[in-house]
Amino acid sequence: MTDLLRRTALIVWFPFFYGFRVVVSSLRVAWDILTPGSAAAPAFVEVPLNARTDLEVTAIANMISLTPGTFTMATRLDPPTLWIHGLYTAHEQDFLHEIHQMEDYLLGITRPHGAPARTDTEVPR
Amino acid sequence: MLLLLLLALLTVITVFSFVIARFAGRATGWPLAAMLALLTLLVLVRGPDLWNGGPALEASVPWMPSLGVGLNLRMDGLAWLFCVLVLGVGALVMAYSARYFPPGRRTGFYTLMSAFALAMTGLVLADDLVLLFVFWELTTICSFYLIGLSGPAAARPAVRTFLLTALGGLALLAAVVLLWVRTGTTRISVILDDPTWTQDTGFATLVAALVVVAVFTKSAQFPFHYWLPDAMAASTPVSAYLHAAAMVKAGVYLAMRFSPAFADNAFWGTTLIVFGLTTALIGALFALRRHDLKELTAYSTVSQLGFLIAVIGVGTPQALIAAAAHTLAHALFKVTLFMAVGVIDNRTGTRDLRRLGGLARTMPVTAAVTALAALSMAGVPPLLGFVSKENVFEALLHTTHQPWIGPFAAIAAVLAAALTVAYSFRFVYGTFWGAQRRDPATERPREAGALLLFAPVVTASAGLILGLSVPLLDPMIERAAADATHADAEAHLALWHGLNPALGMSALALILGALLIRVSSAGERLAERRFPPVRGTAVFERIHSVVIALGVRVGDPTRTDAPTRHLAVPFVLIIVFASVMAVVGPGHGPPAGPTSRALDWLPLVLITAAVLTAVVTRSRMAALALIGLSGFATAVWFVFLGAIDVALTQLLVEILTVVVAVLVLRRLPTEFHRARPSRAVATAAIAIPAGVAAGAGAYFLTGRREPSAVSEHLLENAVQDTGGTNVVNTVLVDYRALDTLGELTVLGVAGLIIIAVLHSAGLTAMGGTRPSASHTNPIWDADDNTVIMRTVARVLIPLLMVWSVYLLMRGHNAPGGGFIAGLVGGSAFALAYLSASSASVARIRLAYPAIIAAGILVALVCGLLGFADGSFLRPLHADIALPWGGHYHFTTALVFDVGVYLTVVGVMLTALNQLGLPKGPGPEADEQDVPESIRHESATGGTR
Amino acid sequence: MTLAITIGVLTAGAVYLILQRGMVRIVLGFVLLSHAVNLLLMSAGGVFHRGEPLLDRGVGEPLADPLPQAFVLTAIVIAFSITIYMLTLAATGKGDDTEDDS
Amino acid sequence: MTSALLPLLVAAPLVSAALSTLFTSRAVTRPLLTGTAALALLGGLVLLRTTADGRVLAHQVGLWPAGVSIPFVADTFSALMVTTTALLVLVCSFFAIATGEADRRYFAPLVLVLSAGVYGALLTGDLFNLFVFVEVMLLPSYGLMAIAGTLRGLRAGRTYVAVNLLTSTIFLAGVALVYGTAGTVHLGELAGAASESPTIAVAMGVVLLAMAIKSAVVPVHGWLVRAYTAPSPAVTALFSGLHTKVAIYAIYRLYAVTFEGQASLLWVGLVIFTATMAIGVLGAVGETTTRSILAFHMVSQIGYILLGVALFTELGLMAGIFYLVHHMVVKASLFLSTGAVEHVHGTGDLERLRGLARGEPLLALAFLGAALSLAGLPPFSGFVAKLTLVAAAFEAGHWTVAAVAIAVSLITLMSMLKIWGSVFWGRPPSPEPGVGGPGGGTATATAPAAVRIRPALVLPAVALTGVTLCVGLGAQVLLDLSAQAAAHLLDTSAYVEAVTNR
Amino acid sequence: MNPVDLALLLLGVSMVVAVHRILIGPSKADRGVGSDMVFFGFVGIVAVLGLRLDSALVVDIVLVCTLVGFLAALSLARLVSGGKR
Amino acid sequence: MTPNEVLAVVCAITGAFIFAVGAFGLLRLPDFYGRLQGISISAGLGTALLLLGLLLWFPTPENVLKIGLALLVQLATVAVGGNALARAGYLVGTPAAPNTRHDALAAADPNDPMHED
Ligand code: NA
Ligand code: NA
Repeated sequence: MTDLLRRTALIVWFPFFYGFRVVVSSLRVAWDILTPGSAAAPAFVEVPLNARTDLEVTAIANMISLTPGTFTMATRLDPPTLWIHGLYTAHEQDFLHEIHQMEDYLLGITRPHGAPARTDTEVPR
Repeated sequence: MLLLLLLALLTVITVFSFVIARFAGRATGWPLAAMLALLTLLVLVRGPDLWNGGPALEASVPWMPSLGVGLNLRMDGLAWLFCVLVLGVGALVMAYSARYFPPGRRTGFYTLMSAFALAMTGLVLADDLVLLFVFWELTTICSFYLIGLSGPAAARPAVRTFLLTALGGLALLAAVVLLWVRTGTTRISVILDDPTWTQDTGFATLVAALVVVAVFTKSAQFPFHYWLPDAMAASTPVSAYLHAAAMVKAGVYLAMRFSPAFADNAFWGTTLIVFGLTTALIGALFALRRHDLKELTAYSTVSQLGFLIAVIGVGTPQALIAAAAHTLAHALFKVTLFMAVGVIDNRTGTRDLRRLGGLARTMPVTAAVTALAALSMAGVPPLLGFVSKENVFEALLHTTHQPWIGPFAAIAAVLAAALTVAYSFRFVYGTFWGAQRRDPATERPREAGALLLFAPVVTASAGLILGLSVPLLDPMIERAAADATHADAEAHLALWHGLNPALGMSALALILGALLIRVSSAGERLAERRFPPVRGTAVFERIHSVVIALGVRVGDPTRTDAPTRHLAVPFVLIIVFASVMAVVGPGHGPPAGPTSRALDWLPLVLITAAVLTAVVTRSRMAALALIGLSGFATAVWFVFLGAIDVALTQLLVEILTVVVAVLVLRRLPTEFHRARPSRAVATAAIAIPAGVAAGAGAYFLTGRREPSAVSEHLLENAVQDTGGTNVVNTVLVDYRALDTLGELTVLGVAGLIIIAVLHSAGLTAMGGTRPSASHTNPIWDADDNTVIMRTVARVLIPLLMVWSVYLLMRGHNAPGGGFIAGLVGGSAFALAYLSASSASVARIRLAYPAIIAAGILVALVCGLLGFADGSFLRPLHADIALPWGGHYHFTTALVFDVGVYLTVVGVMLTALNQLGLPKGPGPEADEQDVPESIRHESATGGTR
Repeated sequence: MTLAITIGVLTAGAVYLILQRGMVRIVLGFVLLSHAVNLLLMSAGGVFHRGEPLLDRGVGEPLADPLPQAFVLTAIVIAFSITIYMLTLAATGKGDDTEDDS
Repeated sequence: MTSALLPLLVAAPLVSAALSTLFTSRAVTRPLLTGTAALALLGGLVLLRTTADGRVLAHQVGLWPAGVSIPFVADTFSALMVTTTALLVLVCSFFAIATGEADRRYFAPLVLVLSAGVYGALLTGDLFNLFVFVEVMLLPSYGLMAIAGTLRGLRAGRTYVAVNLLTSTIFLAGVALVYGTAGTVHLGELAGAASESPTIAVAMGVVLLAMAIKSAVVPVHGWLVRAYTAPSPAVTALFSGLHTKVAIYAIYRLYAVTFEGQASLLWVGLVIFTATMAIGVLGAVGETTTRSILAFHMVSQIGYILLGVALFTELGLMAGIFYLVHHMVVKASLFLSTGAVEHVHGTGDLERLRGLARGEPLLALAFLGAALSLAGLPPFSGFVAKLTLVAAAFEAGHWTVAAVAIAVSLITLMSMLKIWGSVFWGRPPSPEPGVGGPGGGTATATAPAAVRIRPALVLPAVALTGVTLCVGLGAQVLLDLSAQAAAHLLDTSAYVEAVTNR
Repeated sequence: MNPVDLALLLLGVSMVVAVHRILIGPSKADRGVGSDMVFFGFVGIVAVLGLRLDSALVVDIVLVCTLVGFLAALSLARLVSGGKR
Repeated sequence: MTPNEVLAVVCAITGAFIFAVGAFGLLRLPDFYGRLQGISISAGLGTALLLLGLLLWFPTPENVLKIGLALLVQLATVAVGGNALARAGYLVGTPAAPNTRHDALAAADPNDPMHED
């Protein structure tokens, strides 16, 4: 019952969360575009996933792509891993955290018992 | 009746000879000779009636009655004379041939000789200009074949002869048509009495000129004389018949036939006399200088024909009498000589005077026969040739056309006659009495058999007998000349006319000839000299090759497979057309309403941007994308113009074009070919005016009238006519379903030909950009990396399918319909193809050609059902009661649309599957990269 | 007027591309040319009546002539058929070059 | 026959085409191909019989009101064309079966669709529908063009597609302008429109220009020569008989109906078509393969055929139509006889062929008959065609044109003899020494003669040459039909009335 | 001037900018980006035209556009990769 | 104009502006991978607003369905199509901007010298 409530809440909350994320990212990129100079520190970053099914991987990959500032470049299913091109990766831990946060939200919706605990937050360079 | 019978029998004989010659071999000549002799007899017995002033025989069978052209035959005295010659000589030549050839099949020879006899008889009997022309050309064709029968070496002479005589034939055709158009009839007998001849001298002269060309080419007159010796490549019987007695006489006949028309025409008379005598002279001169007996005889023929033409040119009844008599005489002695040459050749294996001599001892009969004929030719009494030649002299002396012609004619005639004497002597003496210079190989020839000698003996003796009894010929010659002049003629042929200028000329010719013989050794040496510097055949070949060179030049500009050159010309034509219209074209009314809105500039700007950039970019991909943009902008235009269905279709087509283009572009280099700046300028110089022309056409020729009647009918009646509210769709599936059926077929065929061409030619190997990331890079792996696409496609594909069915169903009433729906459905397959992780997975294992065919078949069957209501593609309607109440309006137009749908889907599948293959040709030929036909292409390449 | 200019621009670009070397540019040129002709067909129905010829939508602005629209639909599909075939031809043989190297 | 059945001439081949796509076994496709063509021939003959007395059959397809519906019309002219087309399709199909080409993938359906397109184009009375049927005819042709699979075929195929697509596009633009100016594309309603309204005349001018390019008149003739030297002989024969002829038919029909034969414009045609006769034949003389010679001849002969409409007299139109039918038959015969040689000996190069007449007398006869017919010699149909045409030109006072027509026929003969002299006559490749003797000749077997051409390959050409001979000997039949056809062009009221009434 | 025209103007300018990117590249991939942008701009224009022309029919066009736009995007990507899946 | 319609127009103009910003990014952003982000802005947020504007103008249930679907597909196109394009660009060696910090893809692939920093 709590799971159901939690998922319902997440489903309702998620668009706002994601929309906010998109708007903020858009503004950041737009600022870069519209003003001289750039704060960008681009990189291709490897992101291990907790997602397991094709649907989960696809959803997270697409959400990343739709967020201005990040783009999914490559996918591996075993183990599930994404390679992402990020514009603002100067603080890589924060960068990863934002993505994992989004993943957790998603898995919270797709899985009956919520997102699994993240064991390995360190990402190999 | 006799006339038709003659032609019918000759046709039968021709067919008969074709059949019989396969079994009888050379002996076919005997029955043919007999049959021709019988026909000669049939004609001969009609003679006395004609001589006694009986009417000409006539017969007529319609052929092209609407043109007034028929098998109109007429035998007057002139035709009778020639008819007897043609058939009689034909019979003798056939008899000769039966022994002349070595044993073996002669099917072609006998058939063609019979056909020739038919053609020649038809020619002289024709009383219809067109018919005359037909037979005239038939003799040419027969001659061509008969010469060619003599093997490869004769091929070129045959062609030369054919072309030259065909030239004359065309002149005759022009004359025929001119006369026909002018007089409104093709009846020769009527035309010759037409007042035009005297009333319109210009016209008469034009026709005369054309007839002259015909006559001169056929009768080997200068400057066309050279074909006759050239044609001696033919076998001897052919030479004897065609090139001595019959075909060359066709020209003489024609000239005689047209004499009444040109009696008062100065051009006609002068030309005939001048050129005839020139021919007589140079023919005789050349004859004197030949070593080959056959060539000598041929030139002698040329020369004698010159006499004939000249005397016809005089045009008086007396002249025509001479012509008729000399025609007969010449036929007899010339046939004899040719046959004698054949016999000599047959016995000794050579015709070269330098290798012959003293044959009189071993071949007395041949010698006697030849001597008789040669004496007749030389004009020695008491032979027929003497009488006829004297008449020719007499007539020439009385030329009336120009004052200077008489003396000229007299001198030329005497000189030519003297030369004739000389070469006649040279022929006979050199062969039969001169020093024996035979090769051992040809030593001791034996006299030919009686059967071979039969024909020449007959003709030679005829020359003697008729010479001795020449007055007997009077009525016959009289009638012939009368019919040739349409005036009374009185003939008094005799060996002795008393002392008159003609006799003097004869004597002078004989004396001069004798003198020439005395210096014959000089003649021999003369023969070695290269004279004249130009040979007729060389001139012909030169003209021939000039024409061919001109042809090569003319063909050069088009001799390229590069489309550009073939495409530029139409564009230039359009520009020219538009420019002319801009200058001389009509004015235009005012526009029927506002022609632009502010928003219109949006698609216009987009299109301009797209076009400008597409033109300048060298990147194929950029060009493709930009063309796509122009398509989208065009779709915006369609939206602006209230054409939603069109816009939808345009969009779908644009996208699918891109999809297919991508399949192709990845096989090609990344960039377009580099072009020189000059080319860009030249192209722009065509492109910009073309654009201006198109824009101007669009502006001035459209939008200036009120809505059309058909448009108003459609908008008013569509619902009640068809039950549909989307008028565009009702036009497609109801009113103009035939267009749609055609369009559907076009699309389906496109699918089929894509398969067909790839099956036979294969695809270009993959080119374009190759991936540079290596296989170990995680981005390489196709299975893992396509998971996103595949997952999304799994959702999208069903959506597309549902949407496409929805569009199909609603099409009659709202934007949609079979095509749009089919394209959406096709997109679903395209998506499946694109999102698959490998080409082999992507392959759609549906029988797509069958889907195409089924689609077309559905539409067709739907159309055929319409016959139930009276017409193909007539939609049938039914209101189906629904179980929950109400009615569903069903129309077969919907079924038609299903056919459309299937076809579209089938074609999309085809394109994806065929072009989407990783490499190589069609599925059946997967194992080989390049099909065999390509590899061996150079072997069958053909043109440059 | 605007439509006529559009047609002119499309035609000029089309002709330019068609006269270039290489099958693909020829095909692209023809795509442009077919746009031009399709617009010409629409123009032939008159550019002053622009309402969609759908009869269940009440009377708004005067309806456009449906006949040219049907013509254009047919023409688009025919052009599409030929286009994909020509593209196939461009990918057969030895590539899409249409001229010998000079 | 009832006019409602007219669309069957289109529907039946299409049904057969669909069936032969579904069932690709040769046991199905061959009978479908020949059977349909034979049926169409029968239909054409019936149509000829029905229309010979001047009747015009017309049917509004779908039974919509005239002007809204697409009309199918048949008068003598269309019936004549339908019949000849069907005959050619039948004969060429037999030839293709003999060469094995008919068993190529989709050959049968493509030919069937091609014929359906031609029938449709000949019968329709609607300009836009004409465009559609021309495309129905062209699409399969594009495929047949490239189906041989040689590189040369592909290259020529590209040119062929490009030029035809361009022409079709111009044609469509013309149709658009006609609708833009006249508000209709219905031939009956367009009757006389171009002669009355100068703007409609300009629009129709674009249509005619497109048709002129399609019929390959000078200076837009080059594509045809290139295209017709690339595909297989059967296909070339088929194309030669059908393609340009549809365009020619359209020119005749459209000029007659919409311009009502307006005399002031005819000089343009006279100039162009006379040039076409001359340039075409000169090009032919300069070529060195059988096919390229024949292809250039087509250009020349197209000039002849179109002279009829440029004269626009009773006699001229009749002669032109007679010439058209004659030419379709003869040209196909020539392409088939030389095609048989090409198929068996692998080349049409004059340099590489020699002396075939001895081994192939029947084929040689078939070729020579057709060649003489082409050059306008009696007793073949070409003679009557040339005679009447030249007479028409003289009658109309165009002496230069007539003179050129006559002169061109000599050069025609010259180039036909060029083929004859080097392919059928001439010394065999391995010449034997000195053949002497009276009436001698070579009797020994030569290398090319050693390869015999099967009767099945020879008979199609023989049949068509037989037709040209029969048409020449019994010319009155075709003359009457041509005259009837010409009469309806000279006075289009019967046609217009039929096509306008339901 | 209709305020919606401002939106159309912005979108039009965006497309011209994208065309510029297509033209200058420099890589195929850049041209691909430009092409995608052009297409999305077109979808946007159609949507805005719905407001401007007050025609609900454009909704159908928009839907079809987006559905097949997916295809276009994938196709162009395939072209960039030279056919590699 | 109804409030709905005013809102629709506002949405349209805002969307178009955002779209233009993203498009401008195509000019300003330094490399191919950066420019892809411009697409995200334009075609994601920008187009979403434009479609919302359209929906507000014609707010019928049918249109909610259609435009909702269209938006969904549009976003999928941006994401999936973008991903495909990004990958394709990388596969053929499209260079990254010089300030790119590192390339985890190349690092995962010891043999690939192409995408080293
Ligand atoms: Na992004
Ligand atoms: Na040869």
